[in-house]
Amino acid sequence: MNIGNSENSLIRMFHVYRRYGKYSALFDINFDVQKNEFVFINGPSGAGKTTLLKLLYLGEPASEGQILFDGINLSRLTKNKIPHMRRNFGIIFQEFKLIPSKTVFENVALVPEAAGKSGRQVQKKVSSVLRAVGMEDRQNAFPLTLSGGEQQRVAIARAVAGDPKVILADEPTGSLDAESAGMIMELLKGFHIRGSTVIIATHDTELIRKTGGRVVYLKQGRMQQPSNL
Amino acid sequence: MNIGNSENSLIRMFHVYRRYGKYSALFDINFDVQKNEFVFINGPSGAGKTTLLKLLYLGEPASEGQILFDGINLSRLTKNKIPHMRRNFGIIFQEFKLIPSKTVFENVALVPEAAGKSGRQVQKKVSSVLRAVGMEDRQNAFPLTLSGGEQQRVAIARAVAGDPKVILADEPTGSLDAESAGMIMELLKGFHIRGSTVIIATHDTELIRKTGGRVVYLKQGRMQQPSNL
Amino acid sequence: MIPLFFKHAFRDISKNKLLNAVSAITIAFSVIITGSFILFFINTTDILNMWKKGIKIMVYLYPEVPGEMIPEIQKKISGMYGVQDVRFISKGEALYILKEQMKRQASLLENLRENPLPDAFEIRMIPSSRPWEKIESLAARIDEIPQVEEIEYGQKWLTRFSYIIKVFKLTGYAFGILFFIASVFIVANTVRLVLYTRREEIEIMRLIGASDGFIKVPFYIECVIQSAIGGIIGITILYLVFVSVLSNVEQGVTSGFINVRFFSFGIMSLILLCSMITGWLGCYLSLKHFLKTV
Amino acid sequence: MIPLFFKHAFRDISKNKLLNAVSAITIAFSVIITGSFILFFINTTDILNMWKKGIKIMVYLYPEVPGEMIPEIQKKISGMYGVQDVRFISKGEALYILKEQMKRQASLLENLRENPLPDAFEIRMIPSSRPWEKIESLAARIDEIPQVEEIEYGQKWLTRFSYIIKVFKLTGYAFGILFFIASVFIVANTVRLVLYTRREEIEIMRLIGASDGFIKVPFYIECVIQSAIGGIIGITILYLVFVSVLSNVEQGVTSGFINVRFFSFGIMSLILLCSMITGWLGCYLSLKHFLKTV
Ligand SMILES: Nc1ncnc2c1ncn2[C@@H]1O[C@H](COP(=O)(O)OP(=O)(O)OP(=O)(O)O)[C@@H](O)[C@H]1O
Ligand SMILES: Nc1ncnc2c1ncn2[C@@H]1O[C@H](COP(=O)(O)OP(=O)(O)OP(=O)(O)O)[C@@H](O)[C@H]1O
Ligand SMILES: [Mg+2]
Ligand SMILES: [Mg+2]
Repeated sequence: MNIGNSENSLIRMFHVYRRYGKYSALFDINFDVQKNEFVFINGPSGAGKTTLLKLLYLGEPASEGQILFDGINLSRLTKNKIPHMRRNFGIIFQEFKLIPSKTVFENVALVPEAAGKSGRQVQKKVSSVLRAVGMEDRQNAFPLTLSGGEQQRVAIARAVAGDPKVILADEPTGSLDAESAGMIMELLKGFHIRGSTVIIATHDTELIRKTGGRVVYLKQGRMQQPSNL
Repeated sequence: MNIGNSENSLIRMFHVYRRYGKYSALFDINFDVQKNEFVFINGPSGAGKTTLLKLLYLGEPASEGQILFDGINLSRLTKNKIPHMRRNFGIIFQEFKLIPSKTVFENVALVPEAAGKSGRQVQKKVSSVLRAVGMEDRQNAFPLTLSGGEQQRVAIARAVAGDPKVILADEPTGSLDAESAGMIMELLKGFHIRGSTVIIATHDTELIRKTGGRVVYLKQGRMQQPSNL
Repeated sequence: MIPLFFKHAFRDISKNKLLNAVSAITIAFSVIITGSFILFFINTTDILNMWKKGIKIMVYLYPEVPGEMIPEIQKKISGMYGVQDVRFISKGEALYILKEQMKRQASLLENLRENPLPDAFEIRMIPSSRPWEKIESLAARIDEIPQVEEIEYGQKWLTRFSYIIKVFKLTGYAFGILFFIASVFIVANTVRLVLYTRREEIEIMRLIGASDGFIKVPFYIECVIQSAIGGIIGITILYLVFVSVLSNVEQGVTSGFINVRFFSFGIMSLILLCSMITGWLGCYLSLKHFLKTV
Repeated sequence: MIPLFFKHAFRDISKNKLLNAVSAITIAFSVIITGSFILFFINTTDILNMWKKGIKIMVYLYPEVPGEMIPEIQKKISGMYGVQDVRFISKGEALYILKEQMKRQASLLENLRENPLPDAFEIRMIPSSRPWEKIESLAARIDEIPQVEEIEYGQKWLTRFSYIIKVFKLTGYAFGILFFIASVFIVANTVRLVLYTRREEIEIMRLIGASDGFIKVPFYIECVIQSAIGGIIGITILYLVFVSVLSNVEQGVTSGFINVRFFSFGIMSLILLCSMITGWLGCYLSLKHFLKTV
């Protein structure tokens, strides 16, 4: 691992804080992710894992500090550049965030559509990612009629439907049984092999142990010494 | 274990089906729960665990078959008796189902309030259950400002705030790290010891192994032979 | 339970400010629209009433009716239903009035041998809501008095007035009903949307064992409070607009010709009550439908 | 992109039927209310125009004006701006008319030595929107003709009419503005509520990299389609109510006295356009505010 080498850095965080009122959800975070890394953010409930991901995908601004993505300072981004920047990320939200009034297919299709892909390309892409998560036969179902694990798989399909540079996965296997979880981790590893950078926030040390990769540990908003489990 | 002894049965399911269109989420379920049992419903994603719990708390009707609770046939219940029946259950929903516009305290307080408890009783009860899940210092926060694990703990607090006869927990530790999960399982065991019946739906065989208890296994809507892990 | 419901209602109002503001504003607009129409209607009816007061019935007696009978006939007419006052106009007075009226042509009357005019009564009617029908029936009854030769009243203007008033009334009723229905529907729709935004909350409350009453009562309280606030806002805005329009009208047009009025306190209370009922009704309609579908 | 936006808009309409119905109904009500007021205004203005036509100016000449000058004077008056036609009434005709008018008192005129009435012209004016000012100025110009002794026109009625019409116009403008503002606000509020119910969806779309344009355009399309549907529903209901009210009025009141009219095709298109603009405006106001806050 070569954290010091900033040549290859895709994401760099310098002294980043995120405060909610008096409470600091993140405290002086210095964090680098290289291109094509596979990183776990580990930590207990309320440690700040989700908050860290939010800062990356511009879901919230940092209260202090600098975040660079591919050399671009995220806090300097003008409002109309934000959608474009977000298309670099494929996000698996902890609470899935599927649109209840749209079918599985439509939910996933939104990503390539928003990126301006043609109808045929959208159709092809959506089918392929739904197949990859084992949800192609539920493509006309509405999210609320899906089980928790099925929703999570759709959320994963949507995250990868835009061929993102970076996949941000927040507890991507929390609602899945061991078998499905293994399948999903294989899928994410496949993206990693094909060149994507993958950042996974999870409290599940078991999962980290089984999968392998760089681990950073968060506790009460502070980042501990990096370690390999 | 004494499944045949119907004297002590709190919940009995006879040949229960739940169909969504052509698809059977539950298929010929025969299932008994004794008073003060501690039961796990195990099974992979989409097995029908959540659906089984829904039938119990009257979230949905069975398509076929009979469900008895304490000798009462749930399908014969008149509409105005349903709220009263539901107060027998403390439900931890898989997706938490907290009301976003109400604070943590208000969310939990709804349960004793709906049961007609006095203001002082409500106050006391809510404080004590929030303390038990370690969320008392966040009682004025709104659910959307909580981390996934924190939301889950609030959901657990709400489930036990009504001193229910039965606790139905759907993946109650899915968003929790090992330590918090252990704490929550201790809490649920405590309720079990004090006389509550506890039914936990989970895909996490690790959790079941650590906790112990009767296990029924669901797969594709069918209930397998009961086994002890 | 009751204080708890109020607590919930007030909490919800303070937490859903946008939603509540929307409902209140909608009701305020309904009140403004309905109210301004009522205002317009009241005041134009006033103008027409003014005109109606100007309408007189002339009753001409036969020339041979002796002077001693006059008081008796006058008394008879005075006693009739709908008559406000009866003034006797002697033939001398009538000639004088005629000369006055004819102005330019008065020279025609200079050299008359005798006064050919009859004695007459001028009758003014009690202002009422349905004066046209009444005039006709009164005229018919007066005509039955044997000493009366002829009756005259402004038939031509009467037709016009009566037409105008009928159109006004019909339009008034139509508008009134329309506005009321529209208000209830718009408010009901708004409440339904508000409920829709809170359907998850309602569903959750049901799942944790809350009875429909427990869910509903705070909504009703909220709706009624909202609509009362909306009603007060509406009346206030209406009053401000009224005052500013009035000051313009008064400058431009013959001031003091009629008294343009705002609502009496009673009508204001009634409007407030109506808006609260509208809110309640909107809530009722929406909840009824809603609790079935959620 | 464009077909995609329409696809999204139509999908959303079919999936959010309740919300869309609410918006459409609100706009329909706005159209009904505004429309019925315009209708009322158009038709009462018609009645007043009818009355205006009935107003004549009488021009009396000096007795010593010779008969040969009459055509010349008539021509002069005919050429004046605002005059529709000028009818000469000789002193003989005038006496005849007077006798007719006086009916009961005609006996007064039986034994006259000579006709004391002057020759006169009866002038009818071109119906116009501001006849009252015009009458006065026309009268002033006629008065400058040396042969004219006096001019008479219904000053008393004129004042009343002019007052009524001013009140009508002012109220008309006030109502018009009020209704338009109210419609825009109510529609904007409804749209805002609809957006509010879909705020999660909007937030999610933003998080997955959709630009504001991608999110907005289908909303605009939806709003405009909705409001067009609402407008059509409104006009249709208005027409049905109009026809049924009219049939009642016509039965009860002197039918054929005036021609009660519905909107012309042009005005209907205008109303439809306005309702679409209202929808668009409501969408614009709400989205502008909304995309900032979400
Ligand atoms: N909008 C907010 N306002 C206030 N506090 C917040 C807000 N968002 C997050 N927090 C707090 O910041 C802390 C970190 O939250 P975060 O969601 O990042 O935790 P997490 O590591 O993802 O936990 P989990 O594993 O339970 O999801 C939590 O204590 C949370 O309550
Ligand atoms: N309303 C519905 N309409 C159609 N299908 C449904 C509906 N609800 C559930 N299902 C289907 O029934 C099956 C069982 O769902 P259920 O939620 O019970 O699974 P589960 O065992 O809880 O899975 P998980 O562990 O992923 O939560 C799933 O395939 C789901 O898609
Ligand atoms: Mg989290
Ligand atoms: Mg489930």
